Amino acid sequence: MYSKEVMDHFMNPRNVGEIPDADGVGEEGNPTCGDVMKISIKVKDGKIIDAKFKTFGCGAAIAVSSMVTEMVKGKTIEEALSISKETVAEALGGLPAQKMHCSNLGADALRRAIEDYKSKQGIQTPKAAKTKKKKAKTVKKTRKGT
Amino acid sequence: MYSKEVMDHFMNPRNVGEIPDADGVGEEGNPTCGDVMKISIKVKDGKIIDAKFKTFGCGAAIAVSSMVTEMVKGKTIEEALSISKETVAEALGGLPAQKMHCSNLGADALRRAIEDYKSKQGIQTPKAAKTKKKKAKTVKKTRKGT
Amino acid sequence: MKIRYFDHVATNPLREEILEAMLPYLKEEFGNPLSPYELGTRARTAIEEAREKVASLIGAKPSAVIFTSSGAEANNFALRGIALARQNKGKHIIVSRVEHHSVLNSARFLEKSGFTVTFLPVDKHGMVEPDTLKKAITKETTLVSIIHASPEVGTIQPIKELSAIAKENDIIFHTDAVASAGNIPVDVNELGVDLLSLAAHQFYGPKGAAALYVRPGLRIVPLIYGGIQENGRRAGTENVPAIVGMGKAAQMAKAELPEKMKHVKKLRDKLIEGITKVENVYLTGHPTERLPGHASFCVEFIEGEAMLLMLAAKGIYAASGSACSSKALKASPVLLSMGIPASLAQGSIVFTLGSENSEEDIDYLLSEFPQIISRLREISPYAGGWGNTEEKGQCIPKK
Amino acid sequence: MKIRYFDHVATNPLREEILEAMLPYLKEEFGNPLSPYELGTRARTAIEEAREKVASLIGAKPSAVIFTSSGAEANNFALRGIALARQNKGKHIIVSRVEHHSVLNSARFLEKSGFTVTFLPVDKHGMVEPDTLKKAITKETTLVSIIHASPEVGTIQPIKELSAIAKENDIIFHTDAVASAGNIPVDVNELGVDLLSLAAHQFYGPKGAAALYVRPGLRIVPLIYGGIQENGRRAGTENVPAIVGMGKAAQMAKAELPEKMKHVKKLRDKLIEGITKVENVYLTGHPTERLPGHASFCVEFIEGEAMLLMLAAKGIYAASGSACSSKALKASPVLLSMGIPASLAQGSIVFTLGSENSEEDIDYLLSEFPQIISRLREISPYAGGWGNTEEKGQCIPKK
Ligand SMILES: Cc1ncc(COP(=O)(O)O)c(C=O)c1O
Ligand SMILES: Cc1ncc(COP(=O)(O)O)c(C=O)c1O
Repeated sequence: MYSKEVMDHFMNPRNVGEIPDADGVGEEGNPTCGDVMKISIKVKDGKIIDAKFKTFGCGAAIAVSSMVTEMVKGKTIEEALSISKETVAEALGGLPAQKMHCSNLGADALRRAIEDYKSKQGIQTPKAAKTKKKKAKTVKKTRKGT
Repeated sequence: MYSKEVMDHFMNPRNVGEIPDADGVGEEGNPTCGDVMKISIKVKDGKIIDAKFKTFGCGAAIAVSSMVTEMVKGKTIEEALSISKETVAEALGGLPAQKMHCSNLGADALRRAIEDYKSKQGIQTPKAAKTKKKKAKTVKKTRKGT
Repeated sequence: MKIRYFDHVATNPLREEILEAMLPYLKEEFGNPLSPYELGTRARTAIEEAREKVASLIGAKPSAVIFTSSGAEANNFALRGIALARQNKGKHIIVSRVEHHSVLNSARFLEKSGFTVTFLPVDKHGMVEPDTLKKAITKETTLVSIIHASPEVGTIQPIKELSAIAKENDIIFHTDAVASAGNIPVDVNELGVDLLSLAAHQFYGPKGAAALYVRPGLRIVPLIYGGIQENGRRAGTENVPAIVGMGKAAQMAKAELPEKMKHVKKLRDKLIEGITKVENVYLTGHPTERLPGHASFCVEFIEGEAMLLMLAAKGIYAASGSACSSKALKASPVLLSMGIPASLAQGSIVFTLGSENSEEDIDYLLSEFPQIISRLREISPYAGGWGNTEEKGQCIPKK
Repeated sequence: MKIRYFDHVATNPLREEILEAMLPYLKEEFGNPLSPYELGTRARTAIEEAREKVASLIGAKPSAVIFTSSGAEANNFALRGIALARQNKGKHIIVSRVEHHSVLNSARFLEKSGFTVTFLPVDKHGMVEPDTLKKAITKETTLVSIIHASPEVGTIQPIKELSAIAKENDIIFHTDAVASAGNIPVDVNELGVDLLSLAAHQFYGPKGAAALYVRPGLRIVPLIYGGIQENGRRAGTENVPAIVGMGKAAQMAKAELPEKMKHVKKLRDKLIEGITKVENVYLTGHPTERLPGHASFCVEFIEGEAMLLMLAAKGIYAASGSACSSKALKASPVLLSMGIPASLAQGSIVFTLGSENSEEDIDYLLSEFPQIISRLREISPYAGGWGNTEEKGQCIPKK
C-alpha cells in the first residue's frame, strides 16, 4: 500500500519532538478526524535551521511529518513556503490517493509554523494568514482500479 | 436423478408397439406439453392378456408406460383400474417429485383404454367416463432439498 | 466409459493452468483484500491484476469492470441498477424475448415495481430486427438489454446496429455476453455497449466469478450494498481465488481465441452436416450468425430429455430446451418465440463444443445419435407424423 | 518472519481438509448441478449434502438454507427480500446502529425506496436493550434485524429476548450471524429467529460461499432473479466447489466448536489482561458477553492504522476501526454509537483469535505491543493528554 520511502519515514521518523525555544509552532488537523500534526521550527538569518514534529495519525501522516521536517531544514522561509502537499508526496514516492488529502497535512502545519514565526517577528503577511487550500493536481501513485 | 428401475424400463422398455386388433385404445397427454402416452389392450375373459404402448415423452414417461403395460398384464379389468400414479411410481422405485404428475400418465392412459374397451363392449360405466383426477398423497422418492 | 462433453454452454471444466493460478489463494494467500497488511495487499493486487486481464478480454478499462458472483448476478445488477439510477428520466425498458432468465425475470421484477417493459419479438432465427427495436422506443425508455449470443440456439445478435439505435436515442444499452465472451471476440467499444455481462465458467474459468462492465462515468445503483469493495458498487468479501481464476481464464481465452474458434467451428460444421442428414431434424437458430461451437436442433416426433438420457448412457453429454428437461417444466421460451411449434420444441437438442473436443468425438456422436433417434421414434406414437390434430402449424403454444 | 494472524474476523485461512474436499469440484467434477446427466447430478448431490451440513450447524432444516456468495449478499437478500415481500403489511423496519455495513446500507436503500427505518441506539457495550426495541415498534413494522455478534467489539446481543419481542408483535426477525456462526453456538430455534446470515470464510471455509437461513414457509423476494437454482430463490450457476467447502467447514466447525471456544477464550483472556495493563488502554465491547476469540481496545492518544503498520512490521496482523484504517476514511460507526469519543475511537485496535493461534503468539504480542504503544505515543502531540480543547468529554462526534 505504501511506498518504501513512506514506510522508511514511518518506521524511522526523523525529527520527532518539540523544539523547546521554537521560533514558530504550527498545528493542523483534528484528532476526531484522525490526523493532527504539530511542527516547530527554529529560524536563523531567514533560514530554517531546525524543525521537529509531533503527529497523531496514521502511517502516512507520520511519514509526511518526518519528510516535511527533513525537506524544510536549511531552506529560507520563502523556499519553505513552496513546499506543498504534492512535493511532499512526490518526495515520499507517492501516497495512496485516499491518503493524499486527509493525512498529508505536513505542508499546512509547516505554513502555520511559519505564520507563527512571522507574526512573532512582527512581519506582515496578510495573505499567508489564511492557509492556502489548493486542490491537488497530480497524485503520482494511486491505488489501481479504485 | 432416476432410480435404477426407471432407467431399466427406459433403456429397455417392455411392450413397445400397438396391438393391431386391440380391444381398447387409450391416449393421454399432449405433445405441446411434453408427454403423450398411447396404450392398447387385448382382453380375454375379463382379463387383460396383452398391453402395448407408444409414448412421446421423457425418460420417466417411457418408463412409466413400460411399467404400466407390465403391471396390467394378467389383471382383471377391475384390478387394472386400481393401478394409480402412486402404485406405478412405487413399482419404479420412486419418481422425482417434478415428474410425478406431468410424466406419470400411464395409469390415465390405461384407464382410457379400459373405457374404450368397455364402451366397445357396450358396458355402462357412467363414472369412469371421466378420468379420475386424484391428488397424489405420497411421493416416495423425491429429490432432496427442493 | 469415455465421456464426450458437448455441453459447454452449461459450464466448462476448469483448466488445469487456471486452477494452478488459483491455488495460492486457496492456501497461504488467504488475506482479505481490504486488510492493510501485506497478506491483504497481495490479495488486492491479485484482484486488480485479474481485473486488468478481464478488461483486456473485452477491450475495456480495468476500472470499468465490476466483479460479481455469477452471470445472473451481473444481469440483475445491470438491469435493476440502471433502471433505478435513471428512473427519473423514464420508466420504460426494452429486452428481447430471447434473453436469459436472469434478464427476463429481472425485467419482470421491474415490471412489478412500476416500470413498463417491452419484450421484443424475434425472427425465426431468434434474431432481433433493428427496426423492431426502433419502433419500441418511447420517450420514457432508459435501458435496452439484448443478449449477445443465445446459449440455446447460438444466434449472435447484431449488437452493433442495435446499440447504435439506443445511442441515437440517448438510451443505455446492456448486452448479456455470458454465452459469447471468451468464445467469440467481444469488445465493448466495437459493440458500442454501455454495459456487458460475462462469466468465467463459460470460458474454462471457475464458477463463482463473473463481471459486469459498466462504461466509465455511468452511474449504477448497487445490487449488493455494504462495504467499499468494488469501489462501493458491489459489497461482500471478494472471492479472491475465483477472481484470480477469472483473470487467468480471460488471459488464456484471449490468447487462444482464434485457434479455439477455428477448431470448434470445424467440428460444429461436421456435426451439423452429419445430424441434419437424419430425416425431420432441423437446425435451430441462425445458419451462419451463430456461435462457432454451437449446434442446436429440433428432432421431430421425440422428446429431448429422452434423447439426453440415451446419449448420456453412451457417454455423450448434451442439453435440451424441452419442457421435461427443464426443471421448470416449460419448453424453452426462446424456441417458442422463434415460432417453433411447442410439440417440435420438445425435440430440442443442443450440442456445444469446446477446445477439448476432438474430431473423433464427433464421429462417435454421429455414429450413435441416429440410432437413438430411430429407437425413440420407434417408441413414439407420432413416428408417422403429428396426425390431424397435431399438425405442426397448429402446435403453436397455447397459454 | 513468522506471521501471527490475529484478524480472524476479517477472514480465515482455508483449512487443508476443506480444500481437499473442494478439489474434486475444481477438477473432474465440474458439472452444472442443473444438468441431467451424472456429472450434473453428482454436483447437485454434493450441494445438497453441503446444505445438510450447513443446516446442521445452525439447527435448521436443509430446505431452509439458501446459498449466497457472501455474508453481505445474505444480508441484502434478507432485508430487501422480506421488506418487499411484506410491504403490504407495513413499510417500517428496525435495525441497530451496530450492524454491519451490508445491513445498514440495505436499510438506507430501503429508506430511499419509501420505507421508514429506525436505527436503534446501543449502550456503552454496544448492546441493544430489549426495551429500546419494544418502544421502536409500530403497527407498520414488518422486520427487525439485529446483529448476533459484533465483528468490531465482539459483543453478543441478547437475540433470544429481542426475537421474542418481535414474535409477540408478529414481526419477522433477522440476525446477521456472520461473525458468530462457527465461532459460538448458533441455533435458529434457540435464538428464535426467522432469518439468519452466515459466511463460510468466517469459520475456515472458502470465500464465495455464504448462506441465508429462511424459516420454512416464509416468503422472501429474490435478490438475484433468473433460473430455478436454490428453489427459485437465488439464481446463478452454483459455485459448487465453494458450497462443498462451506459444507465441510460447517461440519468441522460444529465438531470442533467446544474445543475451539475453550482454546481461543483462554488466549483472549490472557491477551486482554496483558494489554489492558498498559495505561490508558480500554477494552471495547462487553466485558463478558463477547465472542470468545475477540479482544478489542481503544488505545488513547495514538491512531489505529499506525499501530497496525508497526504490528505488521513485527509479523502481527490485526484490525482497527479507526478512520484512517478504513478505506471509507470514517471512524467505526459502531464505536461512535457506543459513545466512544471520536478521538479515542481513532485508537481502535482489534485482535481476533483462531484455532491456530498459540499461547506463544500471545506472549509475543504482549512483548511487542507495549513498545509500539510507547513509540507512537512518543510521536504523538497528545502523550500528556488531549489538552484543553480536546478533552475526552468534548470529543463527541460532531455531525
Ligand atoms: C457481522 C458481519 N456481517 C456481514 C459481513 C459481510 O460478510 P462478507 O464479508 O462475507 O460479505 C461481515 C464480514 O466480515 C460481518 O462480520
Ligand atoms: C446468456 C446467459 N446469460 C446468463 C447466464 C447466467 O450465468 P450464470 O450461470 O453464471 O449465472 C447464462 C448461463 O449460462 C447464459 O448463458
